[in-house]
Amino acid sequence: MNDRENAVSNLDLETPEKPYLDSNELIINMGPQHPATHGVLRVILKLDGEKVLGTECVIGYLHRGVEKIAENRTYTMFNPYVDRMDYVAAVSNGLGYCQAVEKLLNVEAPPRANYIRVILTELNRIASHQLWLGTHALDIGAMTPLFYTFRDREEILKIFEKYCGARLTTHAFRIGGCQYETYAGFEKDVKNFLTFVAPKIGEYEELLTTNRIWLERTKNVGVISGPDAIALGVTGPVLRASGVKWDIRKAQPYANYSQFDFEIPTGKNGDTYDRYLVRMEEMRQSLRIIEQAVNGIPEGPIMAKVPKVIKPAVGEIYHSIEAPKGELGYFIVSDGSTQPYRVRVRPPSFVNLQALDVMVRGMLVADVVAVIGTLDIVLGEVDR
Amino acid sequence: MTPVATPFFFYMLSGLAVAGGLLVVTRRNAVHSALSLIVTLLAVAGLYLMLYAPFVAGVQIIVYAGGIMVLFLFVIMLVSLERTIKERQFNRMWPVGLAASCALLALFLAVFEKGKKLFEDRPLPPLTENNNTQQIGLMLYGNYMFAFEIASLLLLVAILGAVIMAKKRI
Amino acid sequence: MLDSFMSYLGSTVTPGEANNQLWAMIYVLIIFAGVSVAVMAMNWLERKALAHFQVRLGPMRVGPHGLLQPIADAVKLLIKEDIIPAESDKFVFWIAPLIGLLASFTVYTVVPFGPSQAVSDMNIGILFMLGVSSLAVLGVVMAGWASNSHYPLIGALRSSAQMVSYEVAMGLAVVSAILMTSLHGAGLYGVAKLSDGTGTLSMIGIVQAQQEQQVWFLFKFFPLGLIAFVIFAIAMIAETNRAPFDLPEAESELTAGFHTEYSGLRWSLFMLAEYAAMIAVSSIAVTLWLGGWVRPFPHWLSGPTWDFIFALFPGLTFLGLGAIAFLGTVRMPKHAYFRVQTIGLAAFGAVLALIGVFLLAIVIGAKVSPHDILNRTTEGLSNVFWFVFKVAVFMYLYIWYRATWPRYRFDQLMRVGWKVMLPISLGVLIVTAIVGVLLG
Amino acid sequence: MAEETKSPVPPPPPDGEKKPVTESVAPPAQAAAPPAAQKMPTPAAAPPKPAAPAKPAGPVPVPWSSPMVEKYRHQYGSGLEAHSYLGQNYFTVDRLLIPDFLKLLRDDEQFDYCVDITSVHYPKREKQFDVIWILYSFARNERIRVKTQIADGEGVPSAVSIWATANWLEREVYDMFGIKFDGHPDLKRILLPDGWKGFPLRKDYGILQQDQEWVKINLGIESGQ
Repeated sequence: MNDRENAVSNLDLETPEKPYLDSNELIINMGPQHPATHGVLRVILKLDGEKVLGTECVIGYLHRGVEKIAENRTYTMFNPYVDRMDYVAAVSNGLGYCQAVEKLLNVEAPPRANYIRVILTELNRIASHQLWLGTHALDIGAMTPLFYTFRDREEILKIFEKYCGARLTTHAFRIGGCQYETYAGFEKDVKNFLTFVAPKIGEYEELLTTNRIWLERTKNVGVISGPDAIALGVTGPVLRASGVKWDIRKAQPYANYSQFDFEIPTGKNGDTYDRYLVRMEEMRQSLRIIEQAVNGIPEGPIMAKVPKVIKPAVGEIYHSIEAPKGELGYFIVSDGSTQPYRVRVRPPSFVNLQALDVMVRGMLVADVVAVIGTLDIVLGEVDR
Repeated sequence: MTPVATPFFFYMLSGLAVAGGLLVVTRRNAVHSALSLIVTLLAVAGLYLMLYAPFVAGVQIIVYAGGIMVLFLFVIMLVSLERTIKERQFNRMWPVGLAASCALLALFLAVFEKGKKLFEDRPLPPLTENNNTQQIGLMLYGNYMFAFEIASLLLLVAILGAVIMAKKRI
Repeated sequence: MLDSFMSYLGSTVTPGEANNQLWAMIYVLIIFAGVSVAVMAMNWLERKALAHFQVRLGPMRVGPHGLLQPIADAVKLLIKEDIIPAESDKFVFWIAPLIGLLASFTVYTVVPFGPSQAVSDMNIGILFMLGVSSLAVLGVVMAGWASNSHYPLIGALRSSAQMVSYEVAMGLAVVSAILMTSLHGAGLYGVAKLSDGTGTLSMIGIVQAQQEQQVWFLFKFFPLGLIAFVIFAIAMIAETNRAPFDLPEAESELTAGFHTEYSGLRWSLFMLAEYAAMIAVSSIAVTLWLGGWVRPFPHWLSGPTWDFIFALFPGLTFLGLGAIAFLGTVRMPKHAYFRVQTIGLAAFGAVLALIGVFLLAIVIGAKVSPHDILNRTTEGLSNVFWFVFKVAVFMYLYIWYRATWPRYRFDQLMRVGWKVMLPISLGVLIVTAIVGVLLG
Repeated sequence: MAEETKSPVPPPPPDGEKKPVTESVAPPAQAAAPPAAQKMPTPAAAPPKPAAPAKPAGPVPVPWSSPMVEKYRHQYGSGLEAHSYLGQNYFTVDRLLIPDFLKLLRDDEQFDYCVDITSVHYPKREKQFDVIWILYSFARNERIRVKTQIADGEGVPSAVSIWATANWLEREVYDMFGIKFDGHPDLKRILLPDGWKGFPLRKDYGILQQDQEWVKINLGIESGQ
């Protein structure tokens, strides 16, 4: 336990590891303006040459006080705000929030709404992973996949736009179900997308999976073992790549995920390459889920009976979903009024980012970039 | 190819070499010293060229100016500049150094005086132009084979020593 | 003046050897201008080709298909504010880009575009090229240090270590090619009796040796020449800090590496130096392994007819480029907004076609009525064309690599340099020598 | 590391860690704690509206019983309550039990994943803060919450030595609520700048005050709103 605690404790600038030859230690500020920190993350690196002796993350540059805002809005009014946290997976955020409030109200979204939710959320997962892949590859120096992934992500955004009018911060769901019925041709669009994107994923893999340089840059880089990952609270693909077969969609199914047949991909080594493979496979599994959902989508209402003014009973609830980045949880305390008494967001990026220090110690500067990329953080969610 | 303005180039290059050398010892900033040393080395390479020794000139540029000086700079850049600027530039040993260099100068002058008649009437016959490199090769691997191999062995020992010093354990 | 101008015409050696300063000067100017234009063209080509690799269009606004983009860039860089960081070492900061530029342009004095199409033919030509291009690293190191900032410093440290290490493997690969110059004898495995001191370090001599032996050194002692060439081709990418070895300027780690603090004109000097160095090392590769200016199959497809057909290539290439431009003109949208661009592209195509027609006229003229000047011009054109063509292939490969590969990590780069390339190149050198002795 | 050892019943297997004496907030809190914990069946209902709302009463917490609960109730007695609300189970424990109980949950009950640590502020209550640990067990596929109540200024033992992930989560709670976690390796603000005044997620924190102060100093006007 002790060494683990040591690993996450902060930079000890006083007692440097004494090298044999006296060489200077360099303190470098990576960020907040840096091409590879995916936003306004600032990482203070303590270097011995290029070797990382320790890191400290300075976050909060994008803090907007989402949790405080929630306390001053009604349940309905707060819904669009959650889109702005993990803005590349806005649909997932919305799903988590809506379901948490539904749970608090003790209502259940109708089946058709659940199908629509699953389709859109899984599309969003693919979009998020595509964006991750492009930027991650760019960080490692392969600039071409970025353009391929953005080209294909565009098709998903087009479906979102047709469905609800927004491409990025969609605000697609409402408490109790969905606001919008699917547009005419929705199913055809989704099916077209499925046939369109499946070979494209192969295309990305062709560029990277067996590329020698890619292998060298990602294998055994940023290794985190399963127990360490659990202790650090890491979730999502990062946890699964460390060999822990855990996905909330399977472990504690929400919406109607229990009806679909899909696999949870896992890795063995917990290195950057395994995380890459896990995410690539997750995209394929998402396609499977979407295919089943779009073929089995039932007719029926899309809104449950929810009062016009949402006033949950006094109580508190925790609900979490498997967002593209990991476990996204909402802890909501109601005092019986129209405004939540307290909303706590359990952001996957924030918790995963904490593992950065453990993962990069003893590695090189170039690996820090690779590991930040592989953690797939979104600063909007880290800072909220 | 007949040489053009030989004295002018000779004095220019020598002057550059000497000026560079002086700058090396007088600059406070180690990087500036190193840059001056590069000027000196390049000037010496020019002198070699004037002596019809293009191979030596080329090697001088590759090895000294291109390789060794980069390593020098490499090391110097890692040294904290603020500290070196505060340090005293010359320590108390400078009279000894002065005496030594005066003695060296005297030695050079003595040799020059003694051997004047050796060089007097016999300007070096210009090497036949295109096989300077080949001649050096034949010399190194023929007449001076043993010395050459000894030198390479010495360098090998130096490499091993450096590796052992730099590595905590092998 | 006029005498010395005229006297060189008809000479079959380089102006340096003919001791003709006026023509040497003219050649220097031509090469300087040519390389600068080539760098600009390369800039445009890289952006366009890279864009097409990445399913996008690249520059399309400035001029038809962005043809004027390099000029617009140059103007922008020239009029940008010149920033020198306050805490930097002003003098070193100022002189660093100049050193890099000087080093990468000086090497062109010995690049042999043809048997007489070079400024000078030094007897240590290849050594001179390697030596001077190794000075370029000084510019990088000085720039990184003088900026007095962490990222440039790390970039400079990386690049100095990288360039010095890869120079070793590069040098050994070059030596094995030089060794082949002394093994007279035709064909892949042909070695005549070994004799003392018949090899050469002269760039022109190396190409002539390949001509004599009737084989590119790429294929000599197959696969030894090929291995040495591959070693060199990898090392030269590392030497010029290009992807996948572009660690000194790895933008995702070090923002821009050693030139992070540079802007405007000074920055553009670094870019100019980088591209010039790329062309220079490609020229070395072409000279040493790909037969320099020698046209393909000079012995298999020999005879005056084949000579004439291959001599048509330069003109036909320009005609082809012109045709592509005309095709682009036809496919331009028919809208008033694009009128200027359409006319511009058509004019550009016309210029290219005119050049092509002119070149063809010379060649055909030489064929119809042989005349000394015309013959020599034809030959010179052909030499320069094939040399530039081979270099251009390398330039395209540079772009292709950049679009395809991720970046190496620093320790991996060093490992590849010292543990893979160095032993292999050393082995190739020794085996080449043994084979030469055994066959000779 | 601040392991609390003054629990009513001595904690089971001490794993050889040293017993620090960082019990700084001790005597009064200890005296006040048990009664507070006892009248806690509906903790969340305590704050602004103690009485049930007029509309049809929603679901209410029901007692939660399971072998695990029985075991700990037996062990800790009145210091521990277990409830279930809408199918979600939670313990309400006395502050003094905190590090030991969490450690037990991890070691004996395999709650090896600390999902979240957060807090809720009830300014009108005597013990103003609820501190909540959300725990998950991979082996049991079970999610529980552990709640405790503390007064303003009172500290909570840090859980960093139990779950490494608690580090940033506790820093965030400190940042937002000003709750001190004793034994935390580096307790400082995480999201807000170091010089920030006040703790924004407390209910008595005026959202405008920071803004007004800033405009006063920098723009010389009363309010930017």
